[in-house]
Amino acid sequence: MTFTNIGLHNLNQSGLDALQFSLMGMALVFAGLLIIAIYIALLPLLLKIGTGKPKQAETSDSTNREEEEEILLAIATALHLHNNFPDGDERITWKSHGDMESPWLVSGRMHSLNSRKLANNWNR
Amino acid sequence: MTFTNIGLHNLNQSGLDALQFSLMGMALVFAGLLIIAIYIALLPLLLKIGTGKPKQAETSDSTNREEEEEILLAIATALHLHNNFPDGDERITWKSHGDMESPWLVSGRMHSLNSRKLANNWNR
Amino acid sequence: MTFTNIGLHNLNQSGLDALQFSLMGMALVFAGLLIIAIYIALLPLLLKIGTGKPKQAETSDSTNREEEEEILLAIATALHLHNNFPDGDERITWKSHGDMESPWLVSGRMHSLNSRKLANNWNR
Amino acid sequence: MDLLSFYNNSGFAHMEWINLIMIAVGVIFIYLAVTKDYEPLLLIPIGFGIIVGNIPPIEGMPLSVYAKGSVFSYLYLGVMKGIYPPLIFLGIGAMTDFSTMLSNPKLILLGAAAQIGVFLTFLGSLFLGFTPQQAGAIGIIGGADGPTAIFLSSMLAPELLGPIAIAAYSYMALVPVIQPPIMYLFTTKKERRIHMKPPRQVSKKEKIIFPIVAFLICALIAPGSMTLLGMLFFGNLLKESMVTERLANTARNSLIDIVTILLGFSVGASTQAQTFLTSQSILIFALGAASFVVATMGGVLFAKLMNLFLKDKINPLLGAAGVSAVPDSARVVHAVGLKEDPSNFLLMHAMAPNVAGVIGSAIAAGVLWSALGNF
Amino acid sequence: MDLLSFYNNSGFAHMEWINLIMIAVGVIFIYLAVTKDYEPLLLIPIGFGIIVGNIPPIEGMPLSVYAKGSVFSYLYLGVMKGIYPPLIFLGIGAMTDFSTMLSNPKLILLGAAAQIGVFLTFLGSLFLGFTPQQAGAIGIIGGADGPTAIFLSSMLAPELLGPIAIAAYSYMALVPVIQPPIMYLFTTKKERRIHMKPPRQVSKKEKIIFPIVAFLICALIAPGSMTLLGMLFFGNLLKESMVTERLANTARNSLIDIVTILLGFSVGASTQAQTFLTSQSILIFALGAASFVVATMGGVLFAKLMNLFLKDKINPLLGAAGVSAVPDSARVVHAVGLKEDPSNFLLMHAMAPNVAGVIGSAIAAGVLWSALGNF
Amino acid sequence: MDLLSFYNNSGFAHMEWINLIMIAVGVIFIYLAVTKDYEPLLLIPIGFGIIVGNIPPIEGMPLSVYAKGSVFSYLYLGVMKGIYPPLIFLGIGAMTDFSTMLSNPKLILLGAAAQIGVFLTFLGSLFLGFTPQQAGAIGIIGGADGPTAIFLSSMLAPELLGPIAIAAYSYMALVPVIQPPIMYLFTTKKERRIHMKPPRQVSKKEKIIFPIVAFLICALIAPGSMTLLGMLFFGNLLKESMVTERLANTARNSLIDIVTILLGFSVGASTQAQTFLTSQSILIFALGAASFVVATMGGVLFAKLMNLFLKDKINPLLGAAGVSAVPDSARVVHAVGLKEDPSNFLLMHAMAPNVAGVIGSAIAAGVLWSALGNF
Ligand code: NA
Ligand code: NA
Ligand code: NA
Repeated sequence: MTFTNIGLHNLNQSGLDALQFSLMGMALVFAGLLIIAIYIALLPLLLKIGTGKPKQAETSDSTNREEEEEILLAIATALHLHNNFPDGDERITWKSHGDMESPWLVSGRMHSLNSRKLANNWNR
Repeated sequence: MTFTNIGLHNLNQSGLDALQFSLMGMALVFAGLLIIAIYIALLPLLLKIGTGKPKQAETSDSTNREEEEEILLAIATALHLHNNFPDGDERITWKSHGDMESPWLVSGRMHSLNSRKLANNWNR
Repeated sequence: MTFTNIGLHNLNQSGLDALQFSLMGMALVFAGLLIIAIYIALLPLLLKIGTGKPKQAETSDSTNREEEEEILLAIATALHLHNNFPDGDERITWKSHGDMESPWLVSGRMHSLNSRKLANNWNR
Repeated sequence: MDLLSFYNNSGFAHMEWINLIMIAVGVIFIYLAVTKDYEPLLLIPIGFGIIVGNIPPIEGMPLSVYAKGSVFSYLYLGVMKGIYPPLIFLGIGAMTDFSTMLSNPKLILLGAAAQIGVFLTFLGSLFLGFTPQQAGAIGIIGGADGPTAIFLSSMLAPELLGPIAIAAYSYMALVPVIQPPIMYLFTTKKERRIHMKPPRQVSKKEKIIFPIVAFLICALIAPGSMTLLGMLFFGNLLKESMVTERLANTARNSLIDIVTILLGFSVGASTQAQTFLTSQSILIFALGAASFVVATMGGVLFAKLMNLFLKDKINPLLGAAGVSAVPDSARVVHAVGLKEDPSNFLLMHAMAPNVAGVIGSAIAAGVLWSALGNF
Repeated sequence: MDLLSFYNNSGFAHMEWINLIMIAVGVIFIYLAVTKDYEPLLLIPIGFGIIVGNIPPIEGMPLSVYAKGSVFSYLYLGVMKGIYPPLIFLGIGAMTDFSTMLSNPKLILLGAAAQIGVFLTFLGSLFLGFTPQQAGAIGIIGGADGPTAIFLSSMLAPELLGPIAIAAYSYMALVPVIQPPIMYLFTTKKERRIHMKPPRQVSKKEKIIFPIVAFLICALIAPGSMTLLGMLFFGNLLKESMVTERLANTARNSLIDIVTILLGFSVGASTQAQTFLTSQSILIFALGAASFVVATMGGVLFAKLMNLFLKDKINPLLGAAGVSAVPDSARVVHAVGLKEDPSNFLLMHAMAPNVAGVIGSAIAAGVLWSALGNF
Repeated sequence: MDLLSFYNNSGFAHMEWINLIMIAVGVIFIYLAVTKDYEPLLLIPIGFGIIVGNIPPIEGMPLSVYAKGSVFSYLYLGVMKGIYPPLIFLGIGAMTDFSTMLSNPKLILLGAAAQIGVFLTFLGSLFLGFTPQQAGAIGIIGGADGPTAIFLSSMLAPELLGPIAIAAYSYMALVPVIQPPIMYLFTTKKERRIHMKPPRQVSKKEKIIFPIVAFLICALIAPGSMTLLGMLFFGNLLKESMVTERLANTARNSLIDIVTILLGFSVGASTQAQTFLTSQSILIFALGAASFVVATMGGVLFAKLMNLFLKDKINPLLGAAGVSAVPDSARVVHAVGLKEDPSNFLLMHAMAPNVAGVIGSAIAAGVLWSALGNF
């Protein structure tokens, strides 16, 4: 670069109208962030509409009972594991919850396995 | 793929008898896991034979005394380090036990250095 | 390698006088570590000279007051954040101090922002 | 440089409806992971990768995993060259406790039996007109082991890697849905209620020697399994030796996490609808489903076969855990067992065929690779 | 092999005074980081890298980042190929909380307005005779985002990567020095005292959906931003999904730390005085400074413009946070606000334009890349 | 595809007795690490790597480190290109505390004296007919520093990398066996009982400035040491600067662990008996042992030489720590000192020559590389 090439003519070289391009560029940046802003502003409304319908409390009772039963089973499992498997002997490992160092975590998994049947746990 | 090529003749192409190959493959899978299973079943017996002989209690006494002496030295070192080296000034670092943040770890190392002479610490 | 090529003549092959080179090599190793040793021996003296001059207690008073003011502001910020932003809602993240999980860390940053004006905090 | 050329350079201009379908698939993966907790460590990276991979790239710009010189193509190299799966196996090895397997070696055979799914699917794929290499790669979906499937596909049929990987992970995530019906179908209520004896204590010495000997056995029988099983047992030795705890810890945390992120994302990003949504892919999904079903059947029925000869009967539900899909199929076995008898705890016992199934499908992959590879 | 040849092979023989200047710059970087706490995670690796890069290497020996086959050249590959910046964005995504932005979307526009600095600097660089590619890369310094600047330079003008990276990081470190005067100049005391309403609570669901939708919007409008924003939003999804906590944790700790070390060091080591100290570099530093000033102005003035139409006025200081330089410019806004009114807490509010500025400059980079890249 | 062809494809067909010998060596490495706690972080990865590397691979299949396109060959790249050793030095730097060295600079010279082992072994190797490049690489075994040895071998004599690396690590693990006899031989009981003065407190400022200045000194004298020492002192600056604690932490944990796993395993896997068990390797092991002995002697005797001139006598045992093998030789010094006088605590003092020995052998490696490299 030799500084011999300073000038406004540089803004219009090799088929590029730099000024128009820059305006277009700013417009795109604004467009992207503006659409995001609008989306964010509208989302809570959309979610309210979306969750308005399925708010049927009907299944909750049977679900709760089923869930409770499973919790009891999970606790039983946990106690069983705790009593029959000496410490450090078994770690089921990997995926979802890292090492399972305590039987309570296993029970947590058992429980979540059951809760897969529950439809509206999206909000947890 | 045009689905025009469906048929049993595909199981015997370019010199590969797919059926025989699959049987052989299953056989190899079974062979590998069966040998592992047999090995596992036999290992406890082998180990019992192996450890049957060296169960001579004769060296234990001298070893214990030597070890005890070393423990005392290690404690002395630890106290010395603790008193003469202000906190955070020296970490010997890396290898085997990670950072040695407390002099007690150093003493642990000293001890294990000594215990290298002990022949039958495989079971610890 | 056929062991047919053992001999002192190997020490002087392809333009390399191995003996002279080795002496030179040892000299360089000593030179490097000797200069480091000398530097280390001299550094405390240099630092004493360097810090001798700027020990002017004049600015400390105004600085202290400014600093104290900032500490109060920082505490105020911290309390504000703590009260108005429910737990886990905002973590400013990354750079300098890792996750900012407690508002007290934010206040620490605010404070250090101010202390950038202090000239002689090299010794902290 | 006018509005039109900007539009032509935008994603809107080139978006096709098949890309939208794939984006929807990616969103569904994420939805399942978040709401149903199905294998989130795999489905979220893959799901977001699918979304990214289906944004139409600008012609000639180095953006997609297939574009020479793009960042994503460098991340994808670890998939194409088969580097990520062995590193994941290293971490899995450093996590896995082989104790139950060591305490009840009979159960290991269930992990062998389930590999029938691999070879039957291989035959089925051949029948449908796939090349032997492609058929081998499709068969391994029945191994129910993501890294093994990706590794073998990258070696035998890289052109099918996307569909095979997605099928393998999808079905692994759906194990709690696929397996129970088959388990009920092939077992009686009485069989499902069989209790297993508590396992014996396993000594440190056995645990340390195991990875070395097991590696030698497997690698000598099927040298092609050396890469995956070498890393698996290496990781396990790091864990069990007790003197390299810091290395085992890094292998099962930072290292496996980094590789999981990169693998999942780049596999997902390789599913551009234009190359992904083909009749082949649909066939692969169908074959994959069949393969999971056959593998589950194989394990359950083999357990019943063994019971004909054994005094201490095996609960045949444990056979279903032989497909691997660690540890989900073991959990399914446990859950089904609990349903039948709330005092029947099969989880720990199911881990034995479960990890044996991992070894079994790695051997199967080695056999397929050595016979079908183009060297 | 005599003393002379040893001297000729030593660094003393080839050391030039321009190397000494660069070493002094490296020492100053480290000094600023240690004593003033200016961006130490960047300045210390870069500073030490500058020192290493200005030891005169032995002719032909593979030592410097530019020498074929040297270790440093392999580390530098991640810079040249643009691999490190997206990985850093992954970690940043896994750290960033978009809550404030989600609770007050109006503030997002401030992050767009600040990108005026990018395009004006682009025009200025063209005017001064840089090629369009070089001008684009220089312009992005105004985005105040190190990884974005390095990524775009590596794609458009690798020959200027050193000066652009050093300029970007230097000015980011100097944000607490550069921005306040401009903020005072363009705001009245009354404006600086405007209090912001506390943000509303944002639901988990909104946080999980956000990265997916935001990615789709940005990538469709400017596919060139796909690489950086794909990783940013992927990292954020790992964080917000709640089911991949261990992956998010590794992404924002080990992974980003490793990449930060390698990126900073190798960028620093690429600043050999012989290629770095040119009139071009000086121009780039001047343009970079101008670009930060313009960006700050842009943000502040746009906030004042918005206030003409809004009932709930925005504190125009927040505009300055739109340049990004996360999170330093947000802190500067907070500090200036506190100076004026000790009960005015702007930090959390400033995070909204701050993270929006990151997205904004990634879009700008995508637009520049797609229009100016040599494909 | 019959039984015979399966047998021919198995490892049994190609296993030779020399492979069995190597596998036994690998098992012994693991046994020593587990039962005797000798350098387990090195011996376990190398030991398992040796086992894996001596499974006979299938002809033409990409399995071994030497097979083009195999996964292990990609992992081995970091060894061949010399990338792993500097990264390990980065982590070591972030672990090392130079305080004792800073508080008693006289002891640094012991770390220089021990490098006599490097140059005498170099001469010995030349005498025995090795090429100058090979002789340089063998000599550095005497530096008692694994990463330095691997780095220099990969640059000067990659064909000998396996034996040199194994020799270096074996003798480092055997330091508690090799050094004590020599230490007893060359010191009197009275000398071994010399107590050292407690070191002075070192200021933060000294610790921060040290890595920068020490790097400049070493790199200017021997630019060839720039790669290793640049990383070592960079890591140390990350640690001592106090403002980059998270980077230092990652460097000395995840990063060094990952690299240690990959380096150890792939070095081990490169020891295929067919190329490893040669008369050259046996010579290298003999030369390596000699080199450790000479280095220990050098350090001890130089300490006695210094005592002729010093008022405050140095305990000559400290000279043995100059060989580096950090931190084992320092521990050996401590243990021998304690044996003689239970109130003589030499550990911290021995760290000074110990870390100086690391710097010393890196300088020696730089000198050898710059003079003998084929550029
Ligand atoms: Na399996
Ligand atoms: Na920005
Ligand atoms: Na050394």
